[in-house]
Amino acid sequence: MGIFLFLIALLLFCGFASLLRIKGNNLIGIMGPIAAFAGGMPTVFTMLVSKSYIQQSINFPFPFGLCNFEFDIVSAIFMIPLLLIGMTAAFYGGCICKPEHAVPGRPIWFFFNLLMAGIMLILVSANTLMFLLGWEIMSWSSFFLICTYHRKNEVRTAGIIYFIATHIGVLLIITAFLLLQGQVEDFNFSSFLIPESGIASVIFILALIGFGAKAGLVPFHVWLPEAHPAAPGYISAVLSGVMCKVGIYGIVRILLLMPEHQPWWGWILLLLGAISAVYGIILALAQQDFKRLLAYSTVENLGIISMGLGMGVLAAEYDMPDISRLFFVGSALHVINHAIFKGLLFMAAGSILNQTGEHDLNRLGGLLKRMPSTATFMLIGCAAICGLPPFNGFIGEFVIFTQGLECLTHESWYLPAAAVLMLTALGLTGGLAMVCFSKLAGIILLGEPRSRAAEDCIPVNPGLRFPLGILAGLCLCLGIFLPLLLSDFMAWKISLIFIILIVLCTGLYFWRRKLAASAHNRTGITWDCGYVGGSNRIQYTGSGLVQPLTRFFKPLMLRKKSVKIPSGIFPDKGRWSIIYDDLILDAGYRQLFDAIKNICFKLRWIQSGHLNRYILYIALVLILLLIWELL
Amino acid sequence: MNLFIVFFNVALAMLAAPLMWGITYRVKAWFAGRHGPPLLQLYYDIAKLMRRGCVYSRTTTPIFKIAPAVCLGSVLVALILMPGAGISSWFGFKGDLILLIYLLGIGRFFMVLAALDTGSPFEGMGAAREIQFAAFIEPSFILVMAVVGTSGGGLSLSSLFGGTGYHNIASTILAAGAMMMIYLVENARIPFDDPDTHLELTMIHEVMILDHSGPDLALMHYASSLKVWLYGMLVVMIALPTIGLFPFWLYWCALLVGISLVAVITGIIESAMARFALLDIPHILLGIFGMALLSLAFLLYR
Amino acid sequence: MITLFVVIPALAGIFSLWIKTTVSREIMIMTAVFHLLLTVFTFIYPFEPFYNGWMAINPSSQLFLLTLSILFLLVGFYNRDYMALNSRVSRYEAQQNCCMLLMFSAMSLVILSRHFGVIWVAMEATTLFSAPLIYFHRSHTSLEATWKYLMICSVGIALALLGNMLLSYAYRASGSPMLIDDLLPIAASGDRNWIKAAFIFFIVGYGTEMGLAPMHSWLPDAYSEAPSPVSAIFPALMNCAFLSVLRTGEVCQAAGLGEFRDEIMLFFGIASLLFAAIFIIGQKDYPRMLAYSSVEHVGLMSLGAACGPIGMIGSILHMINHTLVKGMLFMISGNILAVYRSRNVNKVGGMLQVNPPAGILWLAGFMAITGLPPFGMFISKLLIIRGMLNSGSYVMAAVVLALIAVIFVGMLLIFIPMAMGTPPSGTSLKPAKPRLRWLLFPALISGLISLLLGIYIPDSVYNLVLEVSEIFGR
Amino acid sequence: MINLIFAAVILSCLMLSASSRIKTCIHIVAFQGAAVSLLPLLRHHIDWELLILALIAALVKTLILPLMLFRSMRIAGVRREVEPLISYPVSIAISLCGLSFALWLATRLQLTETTGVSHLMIAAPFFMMFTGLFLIISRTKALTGIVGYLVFENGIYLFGGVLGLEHNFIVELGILLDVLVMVFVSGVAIFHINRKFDHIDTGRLTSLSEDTAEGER
Repeated sequence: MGIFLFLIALLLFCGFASLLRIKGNNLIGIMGPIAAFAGGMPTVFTMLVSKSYIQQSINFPFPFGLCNFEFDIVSAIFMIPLLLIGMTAAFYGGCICKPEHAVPGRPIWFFFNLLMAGIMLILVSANTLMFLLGWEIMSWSSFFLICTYHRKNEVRTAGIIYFIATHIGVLLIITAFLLLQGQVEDFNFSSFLIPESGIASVIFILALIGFGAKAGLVPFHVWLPEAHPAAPGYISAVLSGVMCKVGIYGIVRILLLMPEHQPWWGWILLLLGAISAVYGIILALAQQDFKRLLAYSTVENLGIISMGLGMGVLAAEYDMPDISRLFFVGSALHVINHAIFKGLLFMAAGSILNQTGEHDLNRLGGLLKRMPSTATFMLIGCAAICGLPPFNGFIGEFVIFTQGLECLTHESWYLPAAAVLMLTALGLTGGLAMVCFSKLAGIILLGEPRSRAAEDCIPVNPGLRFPLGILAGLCLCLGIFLPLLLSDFMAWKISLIFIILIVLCTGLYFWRRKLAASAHNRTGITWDCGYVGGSNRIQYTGSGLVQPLTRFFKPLMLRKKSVKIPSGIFPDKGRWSIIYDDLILDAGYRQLFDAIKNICFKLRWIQSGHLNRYILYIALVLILLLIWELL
Repeated sequence: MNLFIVFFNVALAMLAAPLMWGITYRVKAWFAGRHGPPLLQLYYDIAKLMRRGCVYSRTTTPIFKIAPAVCLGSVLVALILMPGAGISSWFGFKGDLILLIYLLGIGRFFMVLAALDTGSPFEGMGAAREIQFAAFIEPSFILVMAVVGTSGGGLSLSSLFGGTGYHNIASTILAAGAMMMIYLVENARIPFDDPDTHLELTMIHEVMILDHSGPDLALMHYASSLKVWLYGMLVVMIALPTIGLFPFWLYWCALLVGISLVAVITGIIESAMARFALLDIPHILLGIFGMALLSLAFLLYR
Repeated sequence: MITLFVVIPALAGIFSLWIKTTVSREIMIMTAVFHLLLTVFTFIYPFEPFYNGWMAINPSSQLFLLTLSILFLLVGFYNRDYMALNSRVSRYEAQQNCCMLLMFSAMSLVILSRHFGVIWVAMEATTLFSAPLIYFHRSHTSLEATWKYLMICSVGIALALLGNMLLSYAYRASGSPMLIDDLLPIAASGDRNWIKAAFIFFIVGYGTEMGLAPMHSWLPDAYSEAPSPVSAIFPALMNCAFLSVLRTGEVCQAAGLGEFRDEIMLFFGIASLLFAAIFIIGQKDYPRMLAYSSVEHVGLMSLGAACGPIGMIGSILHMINHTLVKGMLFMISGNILAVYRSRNVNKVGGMLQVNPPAGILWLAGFMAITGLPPFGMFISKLLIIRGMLNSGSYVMAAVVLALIAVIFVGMLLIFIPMAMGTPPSGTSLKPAKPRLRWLLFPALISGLISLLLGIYIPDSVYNLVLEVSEIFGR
Repeated sequence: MINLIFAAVILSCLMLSASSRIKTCIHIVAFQGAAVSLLPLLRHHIDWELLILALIAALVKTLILPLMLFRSMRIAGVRREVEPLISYPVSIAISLCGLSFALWLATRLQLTETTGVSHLMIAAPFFMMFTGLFLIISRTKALTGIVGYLVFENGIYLFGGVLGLEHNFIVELGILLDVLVMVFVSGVAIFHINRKFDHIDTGRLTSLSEDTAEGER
């Protein structure tokens, strides 16, 4: 326990030290997360093997008072992404020599360390005030990180949207915790009483919205697709890989704090998860900005996780404890795995953006030849996020799937219905995810470059490949060896089959190479039906690749089409672009806030500048109060 | 014994799979009143291609060369999961039906990547359709697997034989129908795709392997025929659960006959009806999903 | 001895009319220092009450005095550098310093006196002395602001006088005493309706000074027209009014009209939040925005005061934090005005680029004023909300939370573009003088104090707050 | 006798809300000032302190303030009409409503023991205050605003007199209030407004507002 408090202090120290105008302050800032990784991991692993929990309480002066800190298995699970992604992202950020744009260096490391410290505080605190302190620190430091390039308008807008979402969320969270605390004097979780069902449901809903806003569950996800493209790659990696998970952590914590659940909570979690998963992946595959695409796929994956949670709650309610446990295990696995491959993908995207300066994947292509190692790692990430064996994305979804099948055998009506819903949503999501990421990999990395920027981009420096390498290696190793941890079914066979698969494929590959080598091979151009005037522009674009699907799911998206038809005798360039935007943001929240704004503007006449009116208000309120109170 | 099952499954598939192609085309030719290609045509093709050299596009990357190996490998690994003769495979375990679906996914993923790797618009188009249909068919496939898993209990492919006999006719029929449809979709047959129109634009599967040549093409063909075999096995096993009760040798013969029957039916369908309009296909796929859902519902809420 | 609190600033003020203006700036600082020392001294050595208890030291007066003198000290330093910005001394500055000092003494009198009449006189005095301060720039708009301020506040003051009358008549049976300490023991004997009427008149009257909506209407004009140092001490004026309201509320409570008082204060709190929300959204003039945020926070204070002991603690803490933070923000806004020479939000941008320290402080001030930890206002807001929830007014709490969210959005949309981004084209930027840096120091200090209050409150201060909240929220 | 005075006060208030000339208004205010400041002498046994207070009040209310008002009228060259925002009949109607409200209020504030205070005596000052506020609200000119304010705090003074609170400090406060009025009537307001704006029509002092103010000042 003490180690984590020490690490928090260390991170804070590094953050502040990195602000100093001294030589190598950036190095200090980078050392913070790395030291945290080195220091924290052993404890986490000891926790995971000895499924115990440590507790410690420290007496702070007012306003905090006696605060409990607690580090249990849940915290440990969520601590892994924090430490891992934090370390790799810090390394990556430290090695960026040519930033994507002019980056003010020092504040980044200050806020980065603060962000990590805040999240760590959240994970270890068993006290409302400490929890909220960490939460808010996390929120605003991440806001400033998103606003790194605050000179650009869209970045500021993204940051503002994020901050609004997170602050409304935190208000709800505060309310939830205060309701949970009720009349109890001290703020420690341990001393909370069990609320009666009505209040409990209110608390759950408040917490769900509040934490869901952070976790990016639809319809509270609107900040994600704005914020992730705005932030630098490695920052988005931390935001998506770690910070969104903290939202899930909050939901789990609230569920743990309120022992008596109700079935419909599980249903709500499940529904939210299903909607997030499907909606998220549909919008993801419609995107052209590849960081936006990754952001939406974050929504999808968090949807999968919360589906798992919901099924877990339901299964527990229909007294299938083992199955519900396994659901939670599956979600936990997916939490860790998603952090790894999403961090990998975001950092790879950062490198690509760094080298080409292109946001739009339809203008990229052929990067596998130009930056081989980065592209390979990215390919591995794509395969992993599709849940393909033998990578780590598979195992979490597999566990959730199998438990869903288990639930079908339950005799009640509701649980199988929920299971069918979950299986369908998960299946559809899986299929669409494959579309989405074969688009990402195929269009960006393969084929011929579609723009000059992609044409002459050069490999990044090794420092930027190293963290990607670590994560990609983890994708493979965890994919193969994680099943061994699942003692519940004969999962070791999965590992075995994966190994067979790898061996077989490599064997076949070399065999066919021998065959091909024996005969005489030629190289030519791609078969073009004899059409000669071809250019790279006639390749299939990402938008074209997913057009059948976007056309099918059109109602779910906001289609922004801008056409410029060439005209005149000497026509200039024509243009045609279709962008699929978020319906919920534009048709939902924007309208709402505009309505509020209009109402306020309509009421501006109150402050009209006429003294007579002002006095009238005073007289009226006086008379009103006299009548009201003395009647 | 379980290891024997694995051996038999793989061996039979590797030997007999290309035959199904021949059967289908013979049936089609018979309907068309032609003589048609010899039954073993695909064997000849593969053998010839093995000896040929390859033409590689300058655009392509190693992905293009890895893809055929992965396609074949993944189908083979999928095959070792299949049970046989009432006995589960040695590799079988609880939940292997999910793994089966994902294994078939790998092959598709790499095939699509290979198609995009050539940078050819045709193959891009083919890839677009392929993954679209796959995405739509996946939920139905999973639900059919759920029917399989729950009908016999045990949540594994081995429970294909678990249900001794037709304890729930409606569900079985629906599931078999859905599986047949999935078979047609996944193997890109009419009415979902026409593999032998002369223009690449209308095809899905064939156009994706347009640039493959020599051993690569051979592996691709072989992998796809194995895929046909695998799906055929699933159709047969779902349609007649009692096949598991047959004695050992009889079982394999029955399996061979059954899958050939499926191939014949494919041929009949292909000659009887035309290809659907591309834009209607998603709705039909939804229809398949409805079938699967219905069969599951019959199974659960009887 | 107590009288020194009042006499010294008054003398200094009158004195500063005749001496050199630059010196009078120093005088102001010295007075503030002396005042602060005296306040600190009261903790060590309790002063005996003055003139049978018309003025006395008790925890509440100590706390409010402390806040007042700290703020005034900071503003004193700020005032010196701010006035030194423009090279030639304004001819009205001597008068301004004098009025500020007189206001200072009047506010101390409000805080110290235990007699409702004296409190009323002192409040009237603050109104009188602050009028010329608002009129400092001698422009049309400033005159208009002054005129409205005088008119509205004197109506308010008159109502408060009526409140005095009603209150004293309510206790005619026991010889209508006006000393709080005499009133409290016999409070229950009073005539309920008269007390109710009295409290209504009091809260409407003093609420006008305090800036509770809908009596707040003078506030934005005055804030935006007055020079920044003056605007920076207005929060203290509000605290005085708040203290007077709390004292009358104390009598109400002693008379067993606690619910009645809470009801009224809740009403005004919600109203203030509502009005603040309406006018902060899309506000184009940042001093006015700050003024409306003052309305919001005054509303929060009265909400807290209406919501039981916890809420009362929260509202006392909120009072302290708001004083510091709002003072800080006004000092920075003076700095912004000096650089950009515009009060229009759209003409201010990219402070982080143009004047980094100011930009950073502006962002910090934003975090402080919207109650993000680790700033003190987080705790006080938390306690106020907790008080509301514990007192069971869930609907009210929901409304308050919604309004807080709306206000947050409004302020975010104003603050962030000001600090971040690039300076708008076509703005003629003064080159930031080195003096501007010094201008920021008082702001920095007050920000740091409020930060400290968020993470560590010394036990002595906390106990003081507890005592005060027990006095008012019994 | 006393009741007569009260009746006169109430009637004068009605006249105020109806009269169209500033001069008349000021005269009425002066009369009211005399009435309210001399009232205590009629109700209590006279001691010196009370007498002096009353005389000072009378001096301020009946002489100094009206004279200053006339002076500032001269300086500012105000036209003679009061320029109401709402027509006179409506004004009268409203002030009648005010009267009824004042009477109701008087009934609510019950007077337990007999101190010789009747409901009318409570109602009259409230009515005066109401009229004062009404004048401030409904008339555009700064001067009429001040007249209204005078009426208002005459009402307060009267209230103090009625309740017989002379002996604790309240009346002095009332006189202080007069001083406040004096200060800003003579000193700040009229003079400066007149000098700056060449009109003292406060109805036109509306540059500081929200619906126009977009900060472009």
